[in-house]
Amino acid sequence: MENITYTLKDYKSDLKPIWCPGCGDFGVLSALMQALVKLQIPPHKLAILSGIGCSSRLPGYIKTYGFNGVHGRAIPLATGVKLSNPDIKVVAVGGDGDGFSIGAGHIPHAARKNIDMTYIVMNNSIYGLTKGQASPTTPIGEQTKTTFYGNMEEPINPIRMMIAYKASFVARTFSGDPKNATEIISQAIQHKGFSFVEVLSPCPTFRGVEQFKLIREKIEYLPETYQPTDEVKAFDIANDNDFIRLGVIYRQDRPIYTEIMKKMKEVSQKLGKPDIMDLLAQFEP
Amino acid sequence: MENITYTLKDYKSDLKPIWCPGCGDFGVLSALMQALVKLQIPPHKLAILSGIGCSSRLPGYIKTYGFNGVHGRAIPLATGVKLSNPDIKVVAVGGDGDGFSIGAGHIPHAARKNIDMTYIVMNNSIYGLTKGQASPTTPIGEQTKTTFYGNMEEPINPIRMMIAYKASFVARTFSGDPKNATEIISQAIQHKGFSFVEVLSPCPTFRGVEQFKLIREKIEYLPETYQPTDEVKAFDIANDNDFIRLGVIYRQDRPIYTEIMKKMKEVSQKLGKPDIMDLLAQFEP
Amino acid sequence: MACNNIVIGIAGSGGDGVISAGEILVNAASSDGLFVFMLKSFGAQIRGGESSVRVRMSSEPVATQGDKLDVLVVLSWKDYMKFKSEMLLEDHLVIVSDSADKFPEENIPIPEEQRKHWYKIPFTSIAEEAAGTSLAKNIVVLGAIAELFGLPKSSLKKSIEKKFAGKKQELIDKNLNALTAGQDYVRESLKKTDSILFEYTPGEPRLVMEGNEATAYGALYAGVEFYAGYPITPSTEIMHWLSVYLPKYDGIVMQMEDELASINAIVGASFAGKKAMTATSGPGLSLMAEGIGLASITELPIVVVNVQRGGPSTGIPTKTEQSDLMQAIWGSHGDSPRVVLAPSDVEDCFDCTVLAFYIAEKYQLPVIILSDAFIGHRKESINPNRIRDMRYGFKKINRRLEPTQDELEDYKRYRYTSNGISPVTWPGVENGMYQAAGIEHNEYGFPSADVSVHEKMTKKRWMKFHDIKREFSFERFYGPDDAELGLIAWGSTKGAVKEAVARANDNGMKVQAIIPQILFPFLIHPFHQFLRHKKKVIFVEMAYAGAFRRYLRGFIRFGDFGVETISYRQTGGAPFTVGQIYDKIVEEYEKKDV
Amino acid sequence: MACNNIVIGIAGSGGDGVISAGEILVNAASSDGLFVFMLKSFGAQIRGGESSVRVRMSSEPVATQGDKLDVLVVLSWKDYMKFKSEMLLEDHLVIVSDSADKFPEENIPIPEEQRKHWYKIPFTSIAEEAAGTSLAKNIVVLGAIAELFGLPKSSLKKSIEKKFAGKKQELIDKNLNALTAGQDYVRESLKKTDSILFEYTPGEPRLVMEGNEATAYGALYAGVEFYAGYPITPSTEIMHWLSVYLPKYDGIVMQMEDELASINAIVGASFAGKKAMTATSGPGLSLMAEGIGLASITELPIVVVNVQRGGPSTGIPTKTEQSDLMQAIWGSHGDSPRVVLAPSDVEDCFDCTVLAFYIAEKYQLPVIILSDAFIGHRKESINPNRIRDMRYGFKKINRRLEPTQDELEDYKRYRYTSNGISPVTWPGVENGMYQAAGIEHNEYGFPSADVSVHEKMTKKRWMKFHDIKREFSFERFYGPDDAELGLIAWGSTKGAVKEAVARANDNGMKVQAIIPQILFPFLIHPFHQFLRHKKKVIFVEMAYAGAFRRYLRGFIRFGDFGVETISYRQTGGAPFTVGQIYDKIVEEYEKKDV
Ligand SMILES: Cc1ncc(C[n+]2csc(CCOP(=O)(O)OP(=O)(O)O)c2C)c(N)n1
Ligand SMILES: Cc1ncc(C[n+]2csc(CCOP(=O)(O)OP(=O)(O)O)c2C)c(N)n1
Ligand code: SF4
Ligand code: SF4
Ligand SMILES: [Mg+2]
Ligand SMILES: [Mg+2]
Repeated sequence: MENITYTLKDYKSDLKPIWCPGCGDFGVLSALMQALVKLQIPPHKLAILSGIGCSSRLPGYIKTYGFNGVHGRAIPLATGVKLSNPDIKVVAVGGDGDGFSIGAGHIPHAARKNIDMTYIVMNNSIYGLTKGQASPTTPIGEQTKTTFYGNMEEPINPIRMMIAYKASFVARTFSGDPKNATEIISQAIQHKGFSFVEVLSPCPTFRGVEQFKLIREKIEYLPETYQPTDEVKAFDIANDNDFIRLGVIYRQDRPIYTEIMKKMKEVSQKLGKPDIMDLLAQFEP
Repeated sequence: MENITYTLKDYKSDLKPIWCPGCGDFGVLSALMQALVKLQIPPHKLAILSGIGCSSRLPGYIKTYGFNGVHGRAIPLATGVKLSNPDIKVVAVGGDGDGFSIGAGHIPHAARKNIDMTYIVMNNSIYGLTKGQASPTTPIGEQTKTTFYGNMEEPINPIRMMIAYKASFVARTFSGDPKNATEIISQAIQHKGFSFVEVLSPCPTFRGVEQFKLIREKIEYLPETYQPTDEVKAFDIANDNDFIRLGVIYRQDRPIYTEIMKKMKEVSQKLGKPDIMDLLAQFEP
Repeated sequence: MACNNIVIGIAGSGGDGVISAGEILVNAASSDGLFVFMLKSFGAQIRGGESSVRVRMSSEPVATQGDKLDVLVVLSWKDYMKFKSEMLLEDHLVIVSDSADKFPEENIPIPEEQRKHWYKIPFTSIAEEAAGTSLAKNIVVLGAIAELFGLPKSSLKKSIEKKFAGKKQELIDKNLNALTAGQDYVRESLKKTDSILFEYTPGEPRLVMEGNEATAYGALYAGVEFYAGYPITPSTEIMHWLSVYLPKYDGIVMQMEDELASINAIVGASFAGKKAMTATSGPGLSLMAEGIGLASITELPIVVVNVQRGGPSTGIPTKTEQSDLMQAIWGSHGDSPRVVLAPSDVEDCFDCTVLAFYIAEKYQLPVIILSDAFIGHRKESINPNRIRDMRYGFKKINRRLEPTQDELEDYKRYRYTSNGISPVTWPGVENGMYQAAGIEHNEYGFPSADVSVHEKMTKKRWMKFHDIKREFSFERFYGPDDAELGLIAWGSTKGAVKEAVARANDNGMKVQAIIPQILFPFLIHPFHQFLRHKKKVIFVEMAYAGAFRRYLRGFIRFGDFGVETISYRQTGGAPFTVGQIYDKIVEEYEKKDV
Repeated sequence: MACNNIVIGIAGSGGDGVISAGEILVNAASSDGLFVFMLKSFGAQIRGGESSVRVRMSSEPVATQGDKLDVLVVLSWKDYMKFKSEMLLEDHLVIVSDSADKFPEENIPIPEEQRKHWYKIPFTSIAEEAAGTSLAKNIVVLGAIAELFGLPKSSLKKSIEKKFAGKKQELIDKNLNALTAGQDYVRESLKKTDSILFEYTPGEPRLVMEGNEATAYGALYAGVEFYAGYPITPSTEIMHWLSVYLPKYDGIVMQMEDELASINAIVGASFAGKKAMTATSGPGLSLMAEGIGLASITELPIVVVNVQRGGPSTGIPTKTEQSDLMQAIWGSHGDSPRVVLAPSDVEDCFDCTVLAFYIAEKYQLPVIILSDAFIGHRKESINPNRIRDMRYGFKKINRRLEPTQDELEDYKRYRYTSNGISPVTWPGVENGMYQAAGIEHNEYGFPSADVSVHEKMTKKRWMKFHDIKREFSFERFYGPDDAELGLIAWGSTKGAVKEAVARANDNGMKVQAIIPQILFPFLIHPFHQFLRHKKKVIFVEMAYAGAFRRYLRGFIRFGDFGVETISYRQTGGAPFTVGQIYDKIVEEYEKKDV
C-alpha cells in the first residue's frame, strides 16, 4: 500500500451540503472523496467543475479548486482548465438535465477529442433543483411538473450515446452501492482520456422513495469476465430493455487531447519559433 | 403510376444557386426535388428549414415554405413547424458544421422524441461558407484554415450517433449518385418519424477535387438482403474503419411525436375542457 | 387598536406547514372580500430547509407586502434567524411562538421593547391532542391568531375544508379540530396584552393569483397555441400551469432541451401561423438573444416572458431584481426591434400578456414581458370582473394580417408598406409560399446584401414603432400633476412607490409618480406631460448599474425641462419598502428648493 | 495633374485575380513608404462570383478608402455592375478596361462626361503572349496602370517576386514578363489623354496589415495563452492567424463546437490562470452573453473580440455595421460589469487588444473589443516602430494579482478590497483552493443568497470602474477646442469623420470631433472638456436605431451645456464617405446660429 498523505478530511470543504435527506448525491460525493483518497490526488492539483443543478453543487463540498459554472457548460469549462493546465486532474460533474439536455451538444466533442477528464453524471431522471420537471432520462409514464398527463417521450440512452461518441471510458454505477461507485470512479479518474461515469442517483423528493427500490431491482453487475473493449458488444449490452448494467462497459486506449496539443506545439515549433517581433516580417510589403 | 400533378418546375424557385461549380450540394438539391416529384408533395404543404452554411442555402432554391434560420437551429425550428401543423411535410437541411457542431445538442432530442421530420445533412467534412475550417467530420491529417498543422482530432461518426439516439430511420447516400440519393431521400420523407439522411456532398473548393474521388473509392452499397431493423448490427456496420456504407442502415417503427401530442390532448380533454372563464374557479379562495 | 390592515409573518422549518398556513389565511381573507398580498420565502434547500410566509390583509386595496410585521409567528426560532433581515418589525409588534421551542431567548435578535406582547403557545402538543398529529400545528396557529386578532374565523374553516377537499373526512375533521383547539387555547388560557384587532365588513370574494399564474392564464386568454420552454426559476410555474391546461384547448406545450431550442421552436411555430410563446429568466433570456433577433428580422410574432431574478449569471435564482432591462431592450446583436412590456403587479401580468400577444400578432415582432420574482411568486387579490371585462376582449385579440387573393398573385412576404406591416402566410396556404430568412432579404424573402435593400428593410422593421407609439399611451400616474417632485419607476417597484407617494401626499408633500407599462418603444409624451411641473425627479430601480436611469436619460432631455435627476437604486434581493421610498421622498422634498 | 494621393478601383470576376493585383499594388506602395488603404469586396458566392478591390495610396497619412475613384479598372463589366453602388467615381475619372469584354457599352452606367478618358487594353491577349496564360492578366493590368499613372514600378517588380517566392522561377519570370508587357503596351500603343500622374518621394517601407491580423498579432504580443473560438465571418482570420502562430509560443488554439463552448472554455482557461481570449461576430456575441456574465461574476479576465457585421440575426455577414454596441455594453442579464473598447482603425486593433489584456488581467473582468468588418478586413499601413515601441511595453503587460503567503493562510478569493480587486490563485497553487461560482457568493466563493452579501459583492465588482476611469483618459480629438460644432463618433467611422473635420477646418469652418477608445465604463471628463465651447454636436454612427446617441445621452446631460444634439446615422453596409460627413457638417454649420 502507498503512503497515505491525504485523508478524507483533507477533501472536506467548509460548506454543508443542502441536499435533501436521502438524496443520492450524498453517495456520489462520498464515493468521489473515497476515490480521491484512494488515488491520493493532492487537493490543489485537482479541479472539479460543474453546471447548475442539485448535483452541480457538488464541487462546493470538496476542498479543491471548484467551479460552479452555468447550466450545461461544465464540459467546455473543464476543457479550458485541462488544456491550460495538463498537470491538473479535471473532473466535471452534473445532472442528467445539465448534461444530456442543455449540455448535450458539448459531450460528443469532448468525447471524440478524448479530452483527458472525468465526467460524472448524477442521473436522477428528473430536474431536481427546479423542483421536479421531466429530464431526458425520465421514464415513460412518469408524472412530473411538466408531464401532468404522464411522460410520453422516449428517454435517451446515455451509455449508448457515449459509446457512439467514441468516449474512451464508459461506465455506470449506483450511488446506493458506495463500494462499486468508489471503484468505478477511481478507475475513471485513472483512465487516460475522456472517461464517463453515469451514477444512478435517486431523488427521493421528486421521484419518490420507490425510485431507489426500482433501481435496486433493475441493476445487474457486469460479470468479472466481461471484456469492455468491443464497442459493438458494449453497445449491445447497454440496451435499456431489461437490466441496467453496472460496471465499466467500454474502454479503449487512444491519443489524449493534451498530448495531441503537445504534438501540435512541437510540430509548429520545429517549423520555427521566431522572436515575436520578427513575426512582423510577414507584414512587410 | 400515380397522376403527376407536380413536375420539377413546380418546385424550382426563382433564386439561382450561388454554390461553387462542382459543389456536391447541387446533387442534393436535385435529388430532393426529384423525391418531391416522386412523392407528389404539394409545394405549399411542405416546409424546408435550415441553419447557416453553403448547404443551408438550399431551402431558397425550392419553391415552397422555406426558412433559412440561424446557425445550428434547423431542428428546433422544424420541430416548432411540425408540431404546429402536423399536416405539413417538414424537412430540415444543413451542413455537417451546422448539424454536428453547433447544432449537436438538438439532434438527440428530436430523434428520441421521434419528431416526424426528415433531416438531411450535406456532409462535406468542412465549413464551406466560412471558407474552409475543420468540421467535426474532417478526417485526421487534413490541413484546413484552422488546422494548419493537420487535423489531429478524431471525427465523429454521425450514423452511429443517430442509432444511439434512437432515430427511427438512419440512412446514408452520396450526392454523386443521384439515383440512390433520390431513392433514399424519398424513403426518408415517407418514413413516419424522425428520419436522418447523411448525404456525402463534396466541397471541391475547400477539400479539393480529390474528395469526390476518395468518397467514390470508399463507398459500398448495402446489399439488398440487408435488414435494417437490428440496431446492434446497424451500429456494427456503421463503423468508419473500412467502407462508407450507403443505404438505409437502420429503421424502426415507433410512435411519432405528433401522435403523442394528439394523445396527450385527448387525455387532457377527457378530464374536462371547461370554458376558459370557468378556469378562474381554481383561483377562487 | 382596531385596524383594517394587518401584516403577519410566519417562520418555521420546512416541515412546519408555514406556507400552507399562509395560503389558508389568504384564502380565508379573500373569501371575505379582503385585499391580500402574500410573499413566500425559502432557504436554498430544496426540502427541509427554512421557510417563511408574510401575509398582508386589508379592507383597502394594497400594493405591497407591508413594510413591517404587526404580528410575528415563530414555529422555530432557529429558522426565523434566516429571515430576520427580511422581516422588519413594528414597534407595537406582537410575537406568537411555540412554547416548546428551546431556542435561548437571549439569542433572539428582537429588542426588549418589541417583546412586550409575546404569547407562547404549545402548538405541538395542542395539535397532537386535538388532531392526533403534530403536523396540524400550523392549523392550531391559525386558530390562535384568528382568535387573538379577530381574523375571519368562519372563512378559515371554509378554507381548510377546501384545502383538504377530496381527502378523507377524518383528516378534514382533525384539522378543523386543530383550528378550534387553537382558538380555545387563546380564549381560555391566554391574556391578551396587545391591542391589535382586525375589523372589517365582509364583501364579495376575490380571486387570489400568483403573478406567474396570471401570466399563464393571460396567455391562454389571449389564445396562445404553442408553448416551448425550458424550466428555470422563477418562471417555471408558467410552463407548469400551461402544461396542464393548454392541451385541453388543443394547444401544445413542449419542454425543449434548452432555451436555444425553445426560442427557435416558437419562431418555427409562429412561422407555421401559431400564436407562440416561451417563458424564462435571465440566463435563458441571454441564451435567447440570437433567436429574438431572428424573430425580429423574419418579422414573426412571438411572446417571450422573462421573470427576472438576481444576477448576473446564476446570481440569486430565487430573489428579485430589475437588472435585465437592457438585455430585454437591446439584447441581440444588430438593430433588432422588439417591444418590451413591464407588468407591475399580479393583475398587470395578465394585462401585459394579453397585450403582448395583441402587439406581437398585429405588428409581427417579438414582444418581451419583463416580470420578476417579486411579482411572479407573490399572491395578490384579483377582481374577477376585471378579467371578465378586459380592455382587449377575447374576441378582439387579432391575428396577424393575411394577404388578399390579389396579393397572393405575386406574393411578397416582406412587401414595403406605409406602416411596415406586410401580410403574412404560413405553410398550408396555397400560393403563399415564401422564404423566411435570418439573412437580410428583399421583399420576397430572398437573400440580399444590397446596401439599399438593407436600409429599406431595416427601416420597414423599425417603422412599426410609429403606430405602436400612437396606439398605446397607457401610463400610470399617482399623485397630483402639479407636484414639483416626481418619481419614475417601473415594474415591481410600483407597489412601494405608489404607497410611498400616497403617504407623502397624505402628509402634505406634493409628489407624483409615473410608471410606464410599455418600456420599449419609449413613449415620450406621457413623460413630457409628467415633467411639465417637475423640478426634480427620482429614478427608482432595483438594479445596481442604474440602467433604467441611463435609458430614460437617453430619451428624455431632462435638462430642457430644467429638471434635476436623482438615482435611487439598490441591488436586488429584497424588494423596496414603502418606508425606504418615503424617506427618500422626504429627503429630496426637504432640499427641493434647488 | 500631378498628385500625391490616388484611388484605384479594380473589378472583375472571381478568376480574374483582382484581389491579388490589389495586394501586389499595396505592397509595392508600402515598400516605397507610401500610406495605403485597401478594401476588398466580394459577391455572395464562395467561388467564381464577382470581386473588387479598391486601393488608395498617398504620401500623406490616409484615414479612409477615399470617397471616389480616380481610376477604375474593369476586367469584366458584368461583374463591375455588382459594385457600382460601392464605387463612386471622380469627375476626372480614368477608365481602364479589357478590350476583349463584349459587354454593351450603352449598358455601362457611367455618364458620358466621365468616359472621356477610357483606355481599352487587350489584357488577356497580352497576358497570353507574354506569360503564356491568361491568368497573368491581372499583372498586365498592374504594368499598364503603373505606366499610365506613374505608380512604383520597381517596387511592383519586387512585390511580384515576393508574392511568388518559393514558386518556380519560370512562374516568376512569366509574371514579370506580364508586368513589362503591360507597361510596354501602354508606352507603345496608347496615347495618354488624362493628366493623372502620381508623384512622391520614396521613404522607409511600412508594414501592411489587416485589422484582424493586427488584433491577432496584438493578442500574441500581449501574451495570450489560450484561444478558443468558433469560425464566423468577419472575424475568422483572427483564429486562422493564431492557429498558425500561437502553438509556436506554447499557446493553445482550440476550435470549439460553438460559441457557448468557446466562451466557457476561455473562462475555464482563465480560471486555470491563463490569458484567454475568443473572437466572434454578432450572432456569436449574442450566444456568449451568458458566458460573459459568468466571467463577470467570477471575476475572471477574458478578452472577447467582436468584429461587427450587418445585423440583425445573420444579416449581412460580409458587410460592416456598428449595431452591436448595446449588446456589448449591456448584453447579459443582471448587473454584469465588463469593459468595452472600440478600435478605430487597423493600428488601433493592435492597441486595443494589448490594452484589453492589460485591463482584463489587472481588473479581473471581461473586456470586449468592438471591431467591425470595415476595420477587420481592410489593409492599412502601419508604422513598425510604433508597434516596437508600444505604450504598454511587452514586459509591462501584467498578470492578475496573486495572493501573498499570508493571504493564503485563510484565503478569500473574493475578499472585499478598497478597489474591488482581490488576489487570485489557480489550480496548482498550494493552499489557494477556492470555489468559483456563477451563483452569488461570499468572500470564499461559497454560495450566498444573503441580500447584504449580494449588495457588497455587486458593489465590489462595479467598483473597479473607478480606477479604470482614472487610469485611462485616452480620447482622440480632431480640430480646434473652441469649435462650436462638434462630432462624436466611435470605432470605424473615425476615418471619415477625421478627414471630413480636417476638410471643414481647411475650408474655414471650425469643427471638432471626439472619438473615444474606451466606450464602457463611460469616461465623462473628456466629453465635458469637449463640450465646453460646443453649441451643437452631431452623433455619427452606422446603425439604424441610434443606440450610440441614446447611450451618450444617458451619460452626458447635453442640456446642461446648452448643446443641441443631432443624430446622423445610416444602416450598415457601405462605410460613410468623407463627403457625406462633410456635407452634414456644412448643413449643420450653416444653420448653426440657433
Ligand atoms: C440557462 C439556464 N436554464 C435553466 C436553468 C434552470 N435550471 C437550473 S438546474 C436545472 C436542471 C437541473 O436538473 P439536473 O441537471 O438533472 O440536476 P439535478 O438538480 O437533478 O441534480 C435547470 C433547468 C438555469 N440555471 N440556466
Ligand atoms: C452563431 C453563429 N456562429 C457562426 C456562424 C458562422 N458560420 C456560418 S456557416 C458556418 C459553418 C458552415 O459549415 P457547414 O454547416 O458544414 O455548412 P457548409 O457551408 O459546409 O455547407 C459557420 C461557422 C454563424 N453564422 N452563426
Ligand atoms: S431535490 Fe432531489 S436531487 Fe435535489 S437535493 Fe433533493 S433529493 Fe437530491
Ligand atoms: S465552398 Fe464548398 S460547400 Fe460551399 S458552395 Fe463551394 S463547393 Fe459547395
Ligand atoms: Mg437530474
Ligand atoms: Mg460542411
